[in-house]
Amino acid sequence: MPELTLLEAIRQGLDEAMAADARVFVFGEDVGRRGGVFRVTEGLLDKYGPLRVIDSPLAESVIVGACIGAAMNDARPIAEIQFADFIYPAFNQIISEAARIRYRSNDDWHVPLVIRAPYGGGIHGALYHSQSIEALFCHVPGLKVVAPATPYDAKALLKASLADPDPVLFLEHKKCYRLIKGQVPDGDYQVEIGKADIKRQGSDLTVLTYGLMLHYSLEAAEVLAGEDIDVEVVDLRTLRPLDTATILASVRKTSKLLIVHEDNLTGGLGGELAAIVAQEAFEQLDAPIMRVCGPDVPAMPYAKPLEEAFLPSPATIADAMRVLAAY
Amino acid sequence: MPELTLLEAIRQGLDEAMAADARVFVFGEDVGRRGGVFRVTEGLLDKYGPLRVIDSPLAESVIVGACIGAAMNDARPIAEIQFADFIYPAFNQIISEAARIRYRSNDDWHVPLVIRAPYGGGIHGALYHSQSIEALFCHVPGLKVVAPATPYDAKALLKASLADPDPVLFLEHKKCYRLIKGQVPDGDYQVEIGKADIKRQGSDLTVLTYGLMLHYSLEAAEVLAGEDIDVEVVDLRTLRPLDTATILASVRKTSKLLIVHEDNLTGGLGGELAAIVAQEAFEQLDAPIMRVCGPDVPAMPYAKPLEEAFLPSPATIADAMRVLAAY
Amino acid sequence: MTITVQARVQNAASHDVDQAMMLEMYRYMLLARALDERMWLLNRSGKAPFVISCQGHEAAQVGAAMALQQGKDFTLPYYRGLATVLVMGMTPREIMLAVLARAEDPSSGGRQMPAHYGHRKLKIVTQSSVVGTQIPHAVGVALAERLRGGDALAWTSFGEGTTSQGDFHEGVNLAAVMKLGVIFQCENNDYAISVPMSVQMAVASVADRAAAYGLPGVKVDGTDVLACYRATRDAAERGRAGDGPTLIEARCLRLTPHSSDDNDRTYRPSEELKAMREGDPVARFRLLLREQGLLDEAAHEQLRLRIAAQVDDATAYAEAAPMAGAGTLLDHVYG
Amino acid sequence: MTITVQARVQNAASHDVDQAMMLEMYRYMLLARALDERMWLLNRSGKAPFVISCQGHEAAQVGAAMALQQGKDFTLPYYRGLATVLVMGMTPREIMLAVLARAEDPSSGGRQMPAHYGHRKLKIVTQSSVVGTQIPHAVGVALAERLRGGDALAWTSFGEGTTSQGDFHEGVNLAAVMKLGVIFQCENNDYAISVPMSVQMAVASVADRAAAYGLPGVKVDGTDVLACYRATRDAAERGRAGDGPTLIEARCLRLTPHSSDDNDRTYRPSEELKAMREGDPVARFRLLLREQGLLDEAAHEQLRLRIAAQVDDATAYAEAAPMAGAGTLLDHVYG
Ligand SMILES: Cc1ncc(C[n+]2csc(CCOP(=O)(O)OP(=O)(O)O)c2C)c(N)n1
Ligand SMILES: Cc1ncc(C[n+]2csc(CCOP(=O)(O)OP(=O)(O)O)c2C)c(N)n1
Ligand SMILES: [Mg+2]
Ligand SMILES: [Mg+2]
Repeated sequence: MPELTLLEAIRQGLDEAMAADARVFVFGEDVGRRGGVFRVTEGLLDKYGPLRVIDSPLAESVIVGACIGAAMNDARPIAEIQFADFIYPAFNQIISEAARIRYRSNDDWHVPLVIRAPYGGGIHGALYHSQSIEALFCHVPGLKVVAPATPYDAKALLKASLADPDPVLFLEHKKCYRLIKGQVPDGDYQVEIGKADIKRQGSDLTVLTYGLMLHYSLEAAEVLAGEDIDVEVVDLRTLRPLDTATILASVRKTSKLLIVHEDNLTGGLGGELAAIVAQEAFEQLDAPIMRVCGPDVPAMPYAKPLEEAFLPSPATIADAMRVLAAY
Repeated sequence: MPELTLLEAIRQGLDEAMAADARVFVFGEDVGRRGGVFRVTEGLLDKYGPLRVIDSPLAESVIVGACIGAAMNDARPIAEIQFADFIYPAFNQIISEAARIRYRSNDDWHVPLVIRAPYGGGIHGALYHSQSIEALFCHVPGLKVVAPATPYDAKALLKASLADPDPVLFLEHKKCYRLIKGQVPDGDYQVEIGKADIKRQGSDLTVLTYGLMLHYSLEAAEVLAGEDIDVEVVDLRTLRPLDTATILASVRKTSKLLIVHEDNLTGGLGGELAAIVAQEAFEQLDAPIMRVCGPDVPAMPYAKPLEEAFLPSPATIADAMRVLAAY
Repeated sequence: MTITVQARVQNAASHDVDQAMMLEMYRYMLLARALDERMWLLNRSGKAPFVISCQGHEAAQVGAAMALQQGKDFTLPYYRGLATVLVMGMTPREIMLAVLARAEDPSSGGRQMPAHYGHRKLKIVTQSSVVGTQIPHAVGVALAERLRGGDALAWTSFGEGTTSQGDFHEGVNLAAVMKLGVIFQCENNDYAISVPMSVQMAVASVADRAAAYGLPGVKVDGTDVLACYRATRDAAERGRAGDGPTLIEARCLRLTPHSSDDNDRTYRPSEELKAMREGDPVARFRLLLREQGLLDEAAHEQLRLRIAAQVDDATAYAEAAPMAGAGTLLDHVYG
Repeated sequence: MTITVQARVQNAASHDVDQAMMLEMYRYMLLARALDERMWLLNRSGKAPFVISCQGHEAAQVGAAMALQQGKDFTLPYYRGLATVLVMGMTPREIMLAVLARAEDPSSGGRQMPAHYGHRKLKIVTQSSVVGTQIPHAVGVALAERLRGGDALAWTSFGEGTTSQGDFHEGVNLAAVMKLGVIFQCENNDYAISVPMSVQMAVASVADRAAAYGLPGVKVDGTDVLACYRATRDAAERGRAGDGPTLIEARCLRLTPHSSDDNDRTYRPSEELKAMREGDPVARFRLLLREQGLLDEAAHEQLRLRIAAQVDDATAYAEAAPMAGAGTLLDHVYG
């Protein structure tokens, strides 16, 4: 199996999907000649031509809105939002339209649409090229939200998203793009939407996380292993719908829960995770539920010391693990 | 003290605020001649003239965007979004701009802006005139979110919102507009942003709620009183920033927590409330944290049986109270 | 480029619209009017909590829809589109099922407010209440059509107030840039609820805006069904030939308050309301048909009775149909 | 109404721009260019992770800003607005503090990427990276000005790609409807990152779009500083007199890649890049000044040295200034 970066795995997934289904097309800013500002769609224009790899005007609402229309006319659009931070002009189309069309039409019309959006920080992107946007979308019935952290998961979940009959927001962590490498099989293989993955088995406490923070949490767990603390690290992979079965089984086993995400603390996905566990696994909980999250400031600032202060690190995660383990 | 409806209390607040400060103006669809589709701004055009009560074009992004600019040029704008369901086209201006301007300018520029939005269901409004939108905004640092449930609180919190140096989303429950009446003093009096209010003292369990669900929860609590179960009902009033002191004190006292909101369950404000309590008051909790919320469907449908099935009722809330009390 | 379509047909025997088609147009207009009036009765009697009308827009809609291919072209009408969807194939029963929020309502199973039309088999695309969102959808429908090499058109309608929305701009612009087969029909009735057109734009005509996007802008008298038909037919030819989109502005009349929740006497001078009645597109077309000897009093009375029976049947059918049931609340959030 | 402003001044002694002002314009253009070039050096040497240029836009910006009243009028420039903010009063030191993300950076205290200018005392309004959002803000600034009875203007700039955004449409439209004192300057450099203007619109000129909104649209050669000055001066007169907004399209050149993260050789033919250099607005104005005997070689060298010293000073000052400190991360979310 070849080793690919997260970015290459996504590109390979796009390529295979476009080769397999002529209804799949890519629509977004700079996705054509430029191959995307991160080069994810590099090579696709040459291979699939300008009818299927389309540079859009600089207008996110119509990028998503037109893709919704195309999906209703039996195409399989992939909308690219250049940076997740710029998805808000399309918020109305995503929330009011894509996510509600199946329900409001009583199952008559469907929107099989994938929206790709590079998110997250740690790349000197400052307040508007670093944001985590997932919580705002995980609240929305009718929408699925996927955030793979490894090349293997990314390629398979991209395919699963494209095969899904409903709109999927596909989040790609920018810092993972080139940092994270891993084995990726050629061709098709399965990772289901809605299934978490235990990336590290452990018995002393459970960490629920995703994206870049998965890798930081695994690093921290390694450190804790040296201190005889055995941490289970669950990679959520899909943020909506949540895999509550896997989540609850893990917490029931370890009795302690740490939630780690880069997104702002208040109102983040950690809240929902805590609520599920505090309702469903209350009897098995042996300690307060802890969260290590981005602080409640708009996003991470540009200056390096500020950016670093924003991001949870393996060290801050390890500290929280220690507190919880000692409880 | 005269008795006013929630709607009248808000109108009185607007009137007094406009009389007191010539910088205050109202901007939105149909707010002028028509006095708003709910008649909240009725009479203001005649009193304050077309420079201060302005019918906007049908364009939410520029309604909010222009008000942001006006606020930065020392006016005190009140933007009206005709129905909260239509706030999403303005999401980008609210999230990317209003909420981030103080932080991104390092305290140089400020946005003292109030955005009024009628929200909530139970009025045959169907999928797009019934939505609860608060969770999507409570996640946003830099924004305040207020949702008064009584005429008394509404008028005072409107004034407090106008006096606030930062953007405030002011949510008005449509079903409460004319249903809920109460005593409202003339002139100024104080209710602070960020302070919850215990609307009913009790010792057996705590309910955290707001908006229409406050009234339903109080009704349910009355029923439970007849069963010798003593319920404390906390009206959050401000949804961001949360009054964690009051919340935690109440839960520490009763040891049991029920969260009630009309907004969809998953990713709703209830998650954050549960997470705070599961972290900070874990030792005092005697039962799982329960939530009674709107189900995870886009919003409430039009057909009466469906609308009723969506909305939590005093009866369903009472049932949950009984389960929790018996735990 | 702004084109003004001849507002008045002088000659019913003009070769492009034959007599049968003219009568068919009138039938649809009268049916839409009769259904619409019945809805208001149901509203007043407490059976329909919400009604929103197409009264005054019938000519614009019937003219346009008759120029499309039923079952092939996509329509994305807005909430005033009753006459549009009738021409595209929805039945009076289907309309009344939505008015009364019945389970069988094909648009939404009683989930949406009435007048939020949708019908996949008829290629009537589901709509929300959020104005303007359908405009980008129409563009996307046409984009997918190009991808597969088909020549179905996407036709969408909206009010003049809605042209203030960013989605109007972004959608029309994209269609023009990509030269897609879309017809944008703005039904300009001078008001957005209470707000007059002068607050929406500082120009005299929506069609004039087309020049800013590089597509033809067509002004048409929206109370003249034949003029509307011709404008759309020409736009459809352009679209199907790959010559790109067209923006049509049909000047209509809003003969009712905005909706059953509105009271337009608070913002509309009563003389205006009275004067408007004179322009009623249904009465106007009836006069033309009579003048041209196509529909005498007796024939008209027969048609009226036939339609009344249809409306009665539709109402009775819908009233007898079961409400959408509470047990279906959670269905179809995901597929 | 589209107005094309005379692209070329024939006579330096033309009564409306005196020699001192011309020299001042040139000084600002040269200063902007020198600062901009220094930023790229800092980027290449690893000291500035991100740079985005105003090279090729200097004439459009200096011409426009010289026609505004510093300290009174509001400017809402976009990220290419280096020359704008210099004229409005920002100092080279303040610029460099942002480039190096220092605590003292007046725009954001090192929180934003460089080139996100803001300075309340100078009425330079804070900007985000989300393109087009400043356009509604400018309209709102002017709305508040009307409310208080003042006559300060709101001037805002953006690229041609940004005109595809809904916020452009909604903002320009509102300003036209309310006849507010706003100047919209579109700096059209033919590209939005890699995407050519033909993908953004099916018309030849952004200024032509003004007709769709009912405000004057002015086309001006954005490499001719005097023409830009005149266009803005006229627009400012209209705005201050209460005659409403103006849309100015200045055709500029993007002499650099989009930003330091871009590589434009992948999408721009090298001949285009070469040809473009010929139109360099700074060189062009220098030639004019020399032709007209306003700036000989010796004077030019003196000016160049003075500016180089300023740039050196600014760089040294910023390098010595403390970084924004981690302890300030949580400051100022709320007031
Ligand atoms: C985004 C949005 N904002 C506000 C509304 C509330 N609203 C419903 S219809 C309407 C007026 C529409 O006017 P116009 O587009 O002219 O259509 P008309 O009803 O006159 O045919 C408004 C403001 C809405 N439905 N959607
Ligand atoms: C809403 C939004 N979408 C995408 C981007 C990413 N982006 C930054 S600049 C740019 C191109 C802007 O082009 P134009 O408006 O022509 O200005 P120019 O850079 O050419 O001066 C893009 C796509 C953004 N900043 N904001
Ligand atoms: Mg209208
Ligand atoms: Mg450009």
